[in-house]
Amino acid sequence: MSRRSTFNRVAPNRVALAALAALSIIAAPAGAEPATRTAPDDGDPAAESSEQYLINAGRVIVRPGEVLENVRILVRGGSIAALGRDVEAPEGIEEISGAVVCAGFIDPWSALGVDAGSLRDQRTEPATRTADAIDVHGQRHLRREALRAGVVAARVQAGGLARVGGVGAVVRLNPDLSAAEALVLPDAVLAMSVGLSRGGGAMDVFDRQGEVDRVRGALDSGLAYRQNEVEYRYDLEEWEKAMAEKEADLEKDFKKAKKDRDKGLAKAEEDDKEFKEKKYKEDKKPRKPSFDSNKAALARAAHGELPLVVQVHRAAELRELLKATAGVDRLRLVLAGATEAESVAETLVERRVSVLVAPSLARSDARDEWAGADLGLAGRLEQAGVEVLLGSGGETPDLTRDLPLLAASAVGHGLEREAAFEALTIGAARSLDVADQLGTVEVGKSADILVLDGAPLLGTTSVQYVFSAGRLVVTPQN
Amino acid sequence: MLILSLALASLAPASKPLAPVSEVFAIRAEQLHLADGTVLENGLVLVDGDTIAAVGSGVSVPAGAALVEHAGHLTTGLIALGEHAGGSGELRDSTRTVLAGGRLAHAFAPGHSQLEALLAEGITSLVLAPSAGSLSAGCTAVVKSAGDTVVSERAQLHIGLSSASLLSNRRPTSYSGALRDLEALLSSAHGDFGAAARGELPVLIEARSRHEVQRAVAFVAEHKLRGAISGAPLAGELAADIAAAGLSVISDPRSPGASQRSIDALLSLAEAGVPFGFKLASPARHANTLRMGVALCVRRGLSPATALRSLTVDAARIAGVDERIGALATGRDADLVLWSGHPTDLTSSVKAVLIDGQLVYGEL
Amino acid sequence: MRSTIQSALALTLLAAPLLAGDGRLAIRAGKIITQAGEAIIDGTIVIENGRITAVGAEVEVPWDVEVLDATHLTAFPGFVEAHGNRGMDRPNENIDVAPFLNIRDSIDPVNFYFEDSLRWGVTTINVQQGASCVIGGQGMVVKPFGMTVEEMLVRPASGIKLSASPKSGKSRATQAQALRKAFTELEHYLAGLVQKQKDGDDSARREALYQGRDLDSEEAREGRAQAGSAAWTVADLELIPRGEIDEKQAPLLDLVEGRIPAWFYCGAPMDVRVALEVARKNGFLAQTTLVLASSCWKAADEIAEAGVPVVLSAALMHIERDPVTGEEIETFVPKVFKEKGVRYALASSNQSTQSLWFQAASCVAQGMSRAEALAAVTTVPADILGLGKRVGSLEKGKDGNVLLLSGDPLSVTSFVEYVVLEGSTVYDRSKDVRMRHLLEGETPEGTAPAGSEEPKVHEHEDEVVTEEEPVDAGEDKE
Amino acid sequence: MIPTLLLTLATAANLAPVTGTQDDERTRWSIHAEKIYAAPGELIENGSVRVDAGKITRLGSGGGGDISVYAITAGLVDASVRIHEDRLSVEESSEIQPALRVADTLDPFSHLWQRQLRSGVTTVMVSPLDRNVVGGLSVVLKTGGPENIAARTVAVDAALCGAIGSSPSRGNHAVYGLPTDFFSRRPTTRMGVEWEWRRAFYDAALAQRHGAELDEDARGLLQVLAGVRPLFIQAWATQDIRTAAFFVEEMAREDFGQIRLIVDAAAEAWKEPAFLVRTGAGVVLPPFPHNGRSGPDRAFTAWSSAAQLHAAGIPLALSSHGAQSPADRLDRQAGYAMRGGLPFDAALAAVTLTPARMLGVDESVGSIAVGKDADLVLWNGEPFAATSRAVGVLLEGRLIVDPREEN
Repeated sequence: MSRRSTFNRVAPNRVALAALAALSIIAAPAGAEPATRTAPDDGDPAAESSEQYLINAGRVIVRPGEVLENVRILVRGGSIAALGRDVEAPEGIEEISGAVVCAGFIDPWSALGVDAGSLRDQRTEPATRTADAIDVHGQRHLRREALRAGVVAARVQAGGLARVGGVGAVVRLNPDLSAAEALVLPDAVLAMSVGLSRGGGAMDVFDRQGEVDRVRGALDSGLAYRQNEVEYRYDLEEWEKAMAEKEADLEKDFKKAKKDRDKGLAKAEEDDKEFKEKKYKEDKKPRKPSFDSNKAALARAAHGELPLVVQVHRAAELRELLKATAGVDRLRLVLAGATEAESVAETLVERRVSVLVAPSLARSDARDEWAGADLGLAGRLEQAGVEVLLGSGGETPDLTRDLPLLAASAVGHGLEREAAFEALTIGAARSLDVADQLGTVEVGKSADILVLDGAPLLGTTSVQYVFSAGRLVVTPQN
Repeated sequence: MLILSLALASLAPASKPLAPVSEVFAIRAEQLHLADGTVLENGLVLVDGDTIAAVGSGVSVPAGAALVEHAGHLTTGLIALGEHAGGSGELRDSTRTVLAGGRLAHAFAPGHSQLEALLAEGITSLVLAPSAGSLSAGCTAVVKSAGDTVVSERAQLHIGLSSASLLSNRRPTSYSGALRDLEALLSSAHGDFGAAARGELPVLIEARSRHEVQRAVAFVAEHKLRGAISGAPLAGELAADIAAAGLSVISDPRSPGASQRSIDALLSLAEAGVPFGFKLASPARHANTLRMGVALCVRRGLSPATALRSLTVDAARIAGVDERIGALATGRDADLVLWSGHPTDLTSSVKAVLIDGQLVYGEL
Repeated sequence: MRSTIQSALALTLLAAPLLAGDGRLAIRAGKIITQAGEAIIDGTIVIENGRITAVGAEVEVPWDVEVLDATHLTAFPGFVEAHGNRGMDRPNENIDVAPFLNIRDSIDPVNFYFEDSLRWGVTTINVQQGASCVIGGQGMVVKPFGMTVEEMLVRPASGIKLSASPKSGKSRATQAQALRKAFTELEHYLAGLVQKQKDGDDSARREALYQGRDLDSEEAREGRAQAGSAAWTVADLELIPRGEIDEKQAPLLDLVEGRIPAWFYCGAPMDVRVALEVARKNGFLAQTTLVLASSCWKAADEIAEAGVPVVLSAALMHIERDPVTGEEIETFVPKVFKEKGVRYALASSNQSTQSLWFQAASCVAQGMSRAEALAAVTTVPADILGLGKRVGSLEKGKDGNVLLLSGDPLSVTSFVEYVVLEGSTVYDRSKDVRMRHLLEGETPEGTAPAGSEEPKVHEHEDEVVTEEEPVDAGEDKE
Repeated sequence: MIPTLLLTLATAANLAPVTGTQDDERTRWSIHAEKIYAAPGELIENGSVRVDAGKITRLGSGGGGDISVYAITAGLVDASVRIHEDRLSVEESSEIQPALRVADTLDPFSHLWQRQLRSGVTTVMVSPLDRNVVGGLSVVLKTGGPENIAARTVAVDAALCGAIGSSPSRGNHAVYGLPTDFFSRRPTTRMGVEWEWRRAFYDAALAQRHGAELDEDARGLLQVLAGVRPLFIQAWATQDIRTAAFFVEEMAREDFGQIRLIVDAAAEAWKEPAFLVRTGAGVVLPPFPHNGRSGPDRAFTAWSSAAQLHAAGIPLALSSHGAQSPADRLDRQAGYAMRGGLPFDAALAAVTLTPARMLGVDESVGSIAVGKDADLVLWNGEPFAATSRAVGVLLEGRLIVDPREEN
């Protein structure tokens, strides 16, 4: 599944787009004629399922800013098979109707469904895979509650507080799926953290600075590793070409060499001296660089194949980190936490670095670096033009269920409702490279969608139905 | 957005509290929430000094009084039934297990820095309750989040029947010992305990797990006390017994990630008609758990009207000060909060807060 | 240390006079439960040089064979412990990957565990390393009698111990990473060897051409390193003679080629997925037996699908608190595996009165048939160990291991009166000092005072088999 | 295809066995068994028991049954159970607490009650932990029914409980200079514990003899001297059992009164049964340890101690004494006692009738007889055998564990 297209997002003109989108939701204009699009037959649905449904939706929010009016959606084989006004319903299909249909929410910073030990492990390496620590048997009731609240998928991370957390995975929260079916993307991001007080109280400023240098050092070792591989392959080709030519010449002169040698042998025998062979020299074969899974993972991040999510909070480290990673041009950086990110907002906008905010209720037991983080942080960053993502913080598994409420209170403290909805759907999907399956309501995509009785994230709206990989997992009754 | 009919904007910026708006003024809001849960379209509140003069849609604005138009919701101030802000740690005397005659009001520090965060969340009054760790730490007090008004110095008598109230090296060390000592205090019939025994002073009984709630309800029934159970997350599963004993419940805040069972317990309290309110776990930095807790319950099916009542009318009644605060009604203190949307909807924000008729947060 | 001397003294005291017979013995028993067909009333078992030569009602006894009159007792084949890691003082090695270690260097013949196993009728024990490892050493099958490990030996190489449950200091993510890394490093090591070999041959050929020598045909390399179809093969591995492979990696290569069995410990249901995947990907799934903690019944479907046998934990009843309501859910683990058609063997608890007889009796109490329960402690473990032709039942040609019990083997009131191992009577209850002390309380004069020297039951930190007390659901503490 | 699918669904629905739901409230049952061990020594072959409104209404041979199992016994009775809120159930502010009730400290919602009930134990006595010299008044209650301690109580203040040995003095320290907390007090040794016992009872008896004003604690002790309720003393080692016996004899000698003594957790009672016979005391044995040693004083329990005490004619009860693992359930203890030589009828008595008599509740529980509480245990084999278990449990006529749901 090659999905490593490094896209470049045109920096959206914040105010204009938000206004247009807001209008289209509230004012509900006649809306463009929704063209009926059906999925190509050979599309391989994410998870094969025999169930099929027809949804009659008053309004479909395809993506933030694009709304279609009274449309029918055919869900079959785990994905959205057809979407349009005149989708005909196969005989005997179960029909559902609802006021608003939108993409399921995604928690890009979750701890739900991961073995607790791996979550707290501080000795993880770049090559450690969170996909190995998915616990399909545990926390089933928490995952059902999360589905009922509208959160259908999450990015989970082993070593959440470790300096290097390893490769995080995106999983579906449907507890009835097997581990293989639940994994949307086993290697979604590479996670690191800088300047956290990991259980031992706050670090002093020099250690924190040391951690920024360590991030840059890691990325450099990844680049060097990939560079060595390329150079080795180049040198090997050169060497093999040279050896082939050399061998051809040796083959050619073999008869002559054999004659000379026989002469030499006879002469040595004559003078009763020991015959000395001719000294053969050839240039050494280039050494194959030894395989190192950690450096390979770092190389993928340094080359932008894996987004790099770094949890960092203080202004000093933010500045230093942005300066340190300036040189790595294909790096796709995402900053998590970023409590004091307002101070570096311009650099973030200019380098299109998105910020993953965990709206926190400022717990009294919060660690030193979280002090000062309040519900208004997301709103202030968004006003400054930074692309904001919303996560539940990845420390306890039960927070993922309440991500929509946390997003709502972020909206109550200054974040545009439109931006919050984007952050929970296509924004998260794009930053985790799963935009080809999740994040919008489009034909061909996996059917992870919600049916609501009002606009998303409003206090009066409740979730009626939830589809996960085409399976109906939540109905108003259960 | 806000039509300013008078030059109110020239008033001092919101951050400086206690700026008087003007002696008599009126606020008209698109949605005005009354005590009984009904919503008045385009209702008007007339404020005279520090009390509410009149509430209604047909109220006439006297000449010369300022009129503020507000396109949004208007409610009375929210009430937190347990709060340590302003007391800064002196709220429990650890030398004695029973502090007869203790008054939490004396620990109140008006203008304490931590109170500001309460205003941002629309909380205008709070109950100073002791932290756990003693059998009885005296009487709680009801104070305002701004200014130095003490609504009541002797609101409820604190009694500790939870595992946190019993220390292992101080008498009593067990539930049976605690019940014996409390019975002795009640039968002594003087001071606060006498007033509680005669039913004059409501009690606040700390209980955490369900068997502690059961024990507290039996104790209250046996001695015919009145008051509230404080802190038990699953008290709702004993809603019938609590209702039978005429008690109400002061519930822990429900922060994000709270178990669904503890949220459903609140819903069963509402079904059984037991009045309940919320307290804040710790100082101001937790002020936003009040609305989050209520939003969690609304998502599980609690009606927004009941939810709002638990933050206003019911809370005032539990604290025994419902004739002073907790409702938009003539004669009550002029504690008003202007919202952009329905207060239990997290997406709505606080536009302005008035306490005793003074603008203390935001601008009109 | 004193306790082991004391029990060793008791052991030799009681066994010495009886070793006279040279493995030739005839036993007349009131009832013989053969575990291979119907029970025989008033039958005879003839054992010559350690093997059963005849079992039956009317059997002709050779004139010169000593006869043991047990007409008042019941004969039963010895119990078989498919997997245990007791009988040594330190069952775990702290190196992560140590397949080159062997259990014979740490088995302590006079350990209390062997004396106690004999007393409760366990005659064949597979001793493996503890589970706190990534890839542990190689185990061996022993009988619980003998002064030296050689005397106790039944089969030397009974397989390598692996663990999917995290070793101390690791989490499930880093444990799975270490497991995979061991096998990828093996593959890279072998590929490196082959490449070095090939490069050497190429440059030797070029040198010969240069020097005009005819390269004499290489003598055929003996000892193909790679045999059979493994899940992955390294091309041209046959160029490397087996001897040249580093002795640290050789056992892993045996494992990958399916030459030695694998014992994979799973401490939680999620470990089963990692264990089966590592075994499948590295070609030794067919030789794998899973050693399960009691909560692993939740992964019974995955295990049934993989078709591997399992050894259950001694805690047969898994007690769990429902995370929402808090009430207890009891699951009888053997019944789940029986219904799923998985071959399972039972394990004895380190409470000595709950040896294998007690585990089988508990299965019958839970409604399983006597045949099924008895098979799970005799014939099934024998098959799992590959000793189906030697132990597990009383049949012609098998080892002469016979228990003589005072009543039904599953009854709480019956005692093991004699134990015959390969034709020699090694245990007689009337001479067992410890049993009389436990039963009547007084101790015959001349022996250690009662109870002053109780041998400490070994608690291994990974497989302490007390009841796994479920974590309190904490429904009241929010 | 659709209609046939619906048809099969419909037929399957009404064939499904009557699941437990509407049976929870049902209180009229008739149960048939091949063997009904109605009471120790009283076996009815191929008979049936009928229960109605919580009481046993008919017992006899023949008769059909809604349920039929292999054997039925009365609900098991455990005289020494530890389902506590740990230290919050013990008032440690003073060593002598005769007036406090352990019933005020229990948690009816604990999952441990269900675990006892599932293993066949229907009636238990919860006594205070052994952290005080005189711990207070114990309570006898059923292990099921409404989640309320008062509603489940069979006998209030069933016995006064205390302990002799090293455990009450553990935690106290001698008084050097200023006492730091109330743990700087007597007793700090076994002798001190014994002295506290004698001082408390002497003060109470002499105060009554001289007509002085008696407080609540003194009245509690005097009721024990008057034999109103038995005295449960927890004593593991021989020396402590001997001390308890001497103490009871001394009280009689000073004619303060005749104490009805029951030694709880009497692990080493088998060593000197003579003292117990002399004082007519009863014995509650702790669970059989697997390697002989158990309890705070490393007391040694021989496997044949039950048989030896039975032979000496001492009233004997077995108990799980708070052991948590299923392998140490009360019915398993009866099996281990039979392994030590105790006959079946004596084992049945030791887990039903004798403990019921010791707790003074034998007129309603402890055996199957018309008029008694409908507490029954249904077995899938010989009771207490290693190969059988309690497949069904009735508590006051309600079917708590349903044998029909087993397979």
